[in-house]
Amino acid sequence: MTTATTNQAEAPLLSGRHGLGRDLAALAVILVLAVIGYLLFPNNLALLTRIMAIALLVLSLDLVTGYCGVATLGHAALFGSGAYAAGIAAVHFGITDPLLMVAAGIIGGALAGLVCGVVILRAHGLPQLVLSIALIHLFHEFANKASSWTGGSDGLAGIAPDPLFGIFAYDLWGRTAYVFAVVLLAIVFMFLRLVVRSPFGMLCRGIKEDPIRIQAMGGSPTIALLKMYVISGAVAGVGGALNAVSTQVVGLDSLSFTLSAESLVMLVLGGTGSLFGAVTGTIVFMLFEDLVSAANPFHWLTMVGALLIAVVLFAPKGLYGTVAEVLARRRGAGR
Amino acid sequence: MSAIFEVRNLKRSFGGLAVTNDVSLSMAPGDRVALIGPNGAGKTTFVNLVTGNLEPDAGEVRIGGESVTNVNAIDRVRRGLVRSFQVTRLFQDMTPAEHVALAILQRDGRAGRMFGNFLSMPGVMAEVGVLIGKLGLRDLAHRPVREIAYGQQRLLEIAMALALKPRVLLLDEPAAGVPQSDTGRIERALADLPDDLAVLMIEHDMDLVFRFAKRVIVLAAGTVIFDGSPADVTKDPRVREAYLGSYADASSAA
Amino acid sequence: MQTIFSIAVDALAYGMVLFVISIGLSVTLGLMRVVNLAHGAFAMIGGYIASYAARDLGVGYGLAVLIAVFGTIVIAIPIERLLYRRIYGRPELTQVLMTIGITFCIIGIANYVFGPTLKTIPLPPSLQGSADLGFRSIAVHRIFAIVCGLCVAAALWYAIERTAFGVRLRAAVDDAAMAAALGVRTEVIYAVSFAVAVGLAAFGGVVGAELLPVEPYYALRYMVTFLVVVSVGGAGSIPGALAACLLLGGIDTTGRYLMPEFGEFFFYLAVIAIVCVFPRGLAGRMK
Amino acid sequence: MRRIILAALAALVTSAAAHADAIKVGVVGPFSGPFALQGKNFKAGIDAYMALSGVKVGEDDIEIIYRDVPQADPAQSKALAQELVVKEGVQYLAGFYFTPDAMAVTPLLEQANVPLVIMNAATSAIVTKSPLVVRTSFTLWQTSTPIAKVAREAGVSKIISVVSDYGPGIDAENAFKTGFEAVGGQVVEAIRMPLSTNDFSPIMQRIKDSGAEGVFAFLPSGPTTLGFVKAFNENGLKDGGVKFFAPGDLTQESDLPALGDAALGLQTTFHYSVSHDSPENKAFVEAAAKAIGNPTELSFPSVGAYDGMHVIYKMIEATGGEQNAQKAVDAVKGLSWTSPRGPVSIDPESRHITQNIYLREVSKADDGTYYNKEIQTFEKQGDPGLAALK
Repeated sequence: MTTATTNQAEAPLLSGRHGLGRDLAALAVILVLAVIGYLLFPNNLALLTRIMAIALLVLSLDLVTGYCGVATLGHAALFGSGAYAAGIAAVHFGITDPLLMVAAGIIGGALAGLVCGVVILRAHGLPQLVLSIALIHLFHEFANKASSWTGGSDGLAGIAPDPLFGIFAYDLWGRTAYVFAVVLLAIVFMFLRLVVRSPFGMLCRGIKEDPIRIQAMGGSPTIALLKMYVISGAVAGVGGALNAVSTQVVGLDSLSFTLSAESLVMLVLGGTGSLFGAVTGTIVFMLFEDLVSAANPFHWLTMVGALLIAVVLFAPKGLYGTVAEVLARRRGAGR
Repeated sequence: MSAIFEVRNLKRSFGGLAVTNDVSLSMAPGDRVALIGPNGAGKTTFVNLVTGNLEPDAGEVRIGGESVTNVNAIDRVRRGLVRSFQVTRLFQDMTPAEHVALAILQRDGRAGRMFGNFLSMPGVMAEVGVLIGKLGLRDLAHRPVREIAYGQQRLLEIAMALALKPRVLLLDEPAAGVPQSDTGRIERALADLPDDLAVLMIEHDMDLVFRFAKRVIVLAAGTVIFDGSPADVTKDPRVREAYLGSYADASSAA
Repeated sequence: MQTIFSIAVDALAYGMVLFVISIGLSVTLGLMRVVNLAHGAFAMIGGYIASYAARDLGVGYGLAVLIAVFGTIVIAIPIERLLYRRIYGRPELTQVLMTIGITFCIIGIANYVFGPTLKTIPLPPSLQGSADLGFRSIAVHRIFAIVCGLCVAAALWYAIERTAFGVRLRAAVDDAAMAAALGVRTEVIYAVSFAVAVGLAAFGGVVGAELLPVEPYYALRYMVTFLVVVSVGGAGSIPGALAACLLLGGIDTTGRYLMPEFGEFFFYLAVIAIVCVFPRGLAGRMK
Repeated sequence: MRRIILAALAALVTSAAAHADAIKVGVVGPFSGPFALQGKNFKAGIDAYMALSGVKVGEDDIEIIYRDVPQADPAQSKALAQELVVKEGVQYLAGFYFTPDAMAVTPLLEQANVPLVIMNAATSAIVTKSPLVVRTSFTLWQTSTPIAKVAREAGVSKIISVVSDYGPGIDAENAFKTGFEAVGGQVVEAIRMPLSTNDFSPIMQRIKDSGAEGVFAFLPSGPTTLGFVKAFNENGLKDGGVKFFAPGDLTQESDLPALGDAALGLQTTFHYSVSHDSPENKAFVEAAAKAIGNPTELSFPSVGAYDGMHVIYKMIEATGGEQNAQKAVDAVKGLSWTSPRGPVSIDPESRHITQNIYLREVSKADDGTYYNKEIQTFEKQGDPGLAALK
């Protein structure tokens, strides 16, 4: 036994699993979902587009919360900064090309991510949560104060994005916006799959579990987390910019505590620490909200509350997390 | 031969109690030193002072002739001072291959890379294969850590430490908590450590100490009371007193 | 000079009201380690019950307060048994999800039962009107709130630090297994502490209703304020919470006096500064 | 997979079929959340109008579809408006409590060929964003300008302005300042306080220290007004003879029971009081009270919604039920009628409502309830805010 092992020792270690096939499968899942969405709700593309913008925010939150263990109730700061960056670029600087607006959103979000990261990473646990709450309120107040740039509480209106590639205009039916959103989401999703599986992603998962151990390996948790915060900001910025492009208005709500808390709820609902969990949580929460609020606009909040309680009781790892676990266990039992 | 690792007059007290009191030691490449002492002798504090997790009140730590007293814990690791933990600190959902690969990339300053999966980095995986193979963990390379036995987790700790290519290795009770049947593998792994590496092992198990160490340092009440060959340690009256006599006697003797 | 005194009085009054309302959260958060975002919801239930008792049943203020506290506890008992018991010791995020869900449900039900309008709790004549302090006047009910705050602080501090129950509670929190081995019935301890926390919430909701009026969205509107105040003080520490309330109340009041338009900035910048300097709260019990 | 396609097809067919009969009106407003009361008032106003004027215009049935935006959220508002137009096939959009929500929808109107009838959102600029917008509510400029005259006539020459720090608050401040300075008064200080302010004692201290003879205040209707008015009384300002002036948001009828005696004697200017004495209003209040269930919850958004429905009915009459937004809007330009609030008309140029503004005083009725008693009328007020925009 021992001799066999030593003999093998020099042979290269084969990798246990391959990523590419799974990546393509994931891409296919997203695109199929997008097509199904288009077919099922052809007249409701604005809602679907909005879901995808929020999904980007929730994905971005998953990066810091699910993969790095940072507790935050202020993540909309990154999303809103992206939205305002894109909106201000369009309204005040005449940058109305949708792709350039997204670029502006990425820069705005990343900068906000840097600022938030520097502050939030100074504490852990509950105090960290409080720092994030303080930050989102500061961002919100700042945007309210800078009303000559942001339109204040009236919202930043008058964003008129050019047709995409000069051909596809953003119309009433929202088809262009929908396709634009699907493509952005798919690109970001694939990018994030690469990131979370990369050495850096692994490092972050290590930090989440035991930052001291990472230090003992000569790694700096703070720098890695800060880097993740900037990436997270860029992703949220894409979502914000998408929102600005598709709705052509940016409101203070995009920098609100409410949106931050909702995005956290969606993430935990779907399951932290997995990209599909983040997307699942967003889709389920927002479709559910749309459904019950259309069915009973006056008392839907109770039903949303009941959904959250039910998830904690019956799907403790989130919807996607729990399903994935059950499937894995079944596969394990079958083996 | 010049010292690769030196500690000079290290002091640290907590609220008036000197937990590390004027400790000095020096090691050359290839040294195999065991640090022993009764409970409460200040071994853990000493390790934390050396690794930079705790700041000393006075004294100096040097690696390769350079003072690292004002260098933080992370940079001390990068300068070749690596430790293992008394209780394993591993990432439960990751595989041994991932652990070791992460350590290798960390050493090369590539752990921040955002693209590529190291399972598809041939250079890294070859090294992982060698390290893991040496420690007999090949079959487990792709199983999550929480599924593998504690003894093997201890081996993985050693593999990770080696992956960082240290110049000085601090082993904090490398066999603690391992069932008797598995200690043999750990001992063999310790025996196979690179020849030019300076190893300081903190250990309780005297059998292991005698088989491994060429030199023994005894710490009691924060002070070095013996520094010499394993053969002499049991004969030293002060060591006998520290272990067999009461704690109070030992400290008054020091 | 007179202005400074005047602001100091306002700051004290505001800080003490904050303290009375949020101290119950300090018990759940610091001692039971549950991020109970539904704290405001229980305070709101207390307010509604007191309002109903005083306005519709016509009972006196003191009795209304008692009915509110015990009524809220009675409502909270099944919630604790069915829901909270499932999240003790679970990850923070799970607790956040559960307690937000509970908050949503309570808001929805309150909206349905009591309607969306403001509800007031009529004060007895002795608490109405203003008292003259010489250099200014202050509402009598604010003085009442200050006194209530001090009494609650003293009573809680005594209960936690000096009684057998307090010892058991702290043991149960620090090491549940060890406490159980020593014969402490942690389940009972938790249920009792939860009842105390909820009772305090209801009491605070009633006493603070003059400042934070009762309406269905009370539970969400002030959730953040409660959480921030308690965390800054150091969850689980009574003196810490008291210090935080007075400090933040002072900063808030001064900020709003000097530069009302930047009031929010002052408050939250102060919060960030305090958390960075005292990462475990002003007097934290957290490890 | 086949089932999914079938389901998709079914969805397509049903959504297409849904177009046929009735003329649909999509109403967006806060039907849940902290502002649910105002949304409820929208519904009450609409229900009252349909109860009094019938559910049919000519041959066409009218169907109302409600969509909920609990808090100002332009993105959601736009998505819902888009859904209403594209999926539900509404011919009219109405409602909108918050300005940003209305602003977000204006770019859609032309392409959708749908008029927008605003039942509340009160920032002057909205009507300039699209020629298809008609407003039947009020603007802060409209309600805050007359109170400046009232204050001056009450003998106040130095006043301090205290408003919530957001769009409508700033509008109110500017409107009052312009009006007050025009009649020779002086605004000695203008304070903007964050919306989330709970404790108003420091603000009261500021008012005291400013040495002003009166205070002009604006806060959004809801819980904070209670704290503000109480703080005003308890800090000795009322007894100290400081006069209080505000637009009617502060004393909306649904807040009066909670304000109680604290509000007695407060003077506010507004476009509508539930107590307005006219046969039209009596009929309206009766119908709206029935619709809302609890009469004490009735407040000003209901009348905006009621008149909004009137405008929409007139539009439908003029177009004969055919979808033509421009024609519909043109048809109501200059339209005048007697609303529950008094005589009103739609200004042909701005498409904003011209109406009487009333000075009211909070009084106690014989049965112990509180109401806004109208004591002075400023007739046919337009929107001075539009002039200020230019």
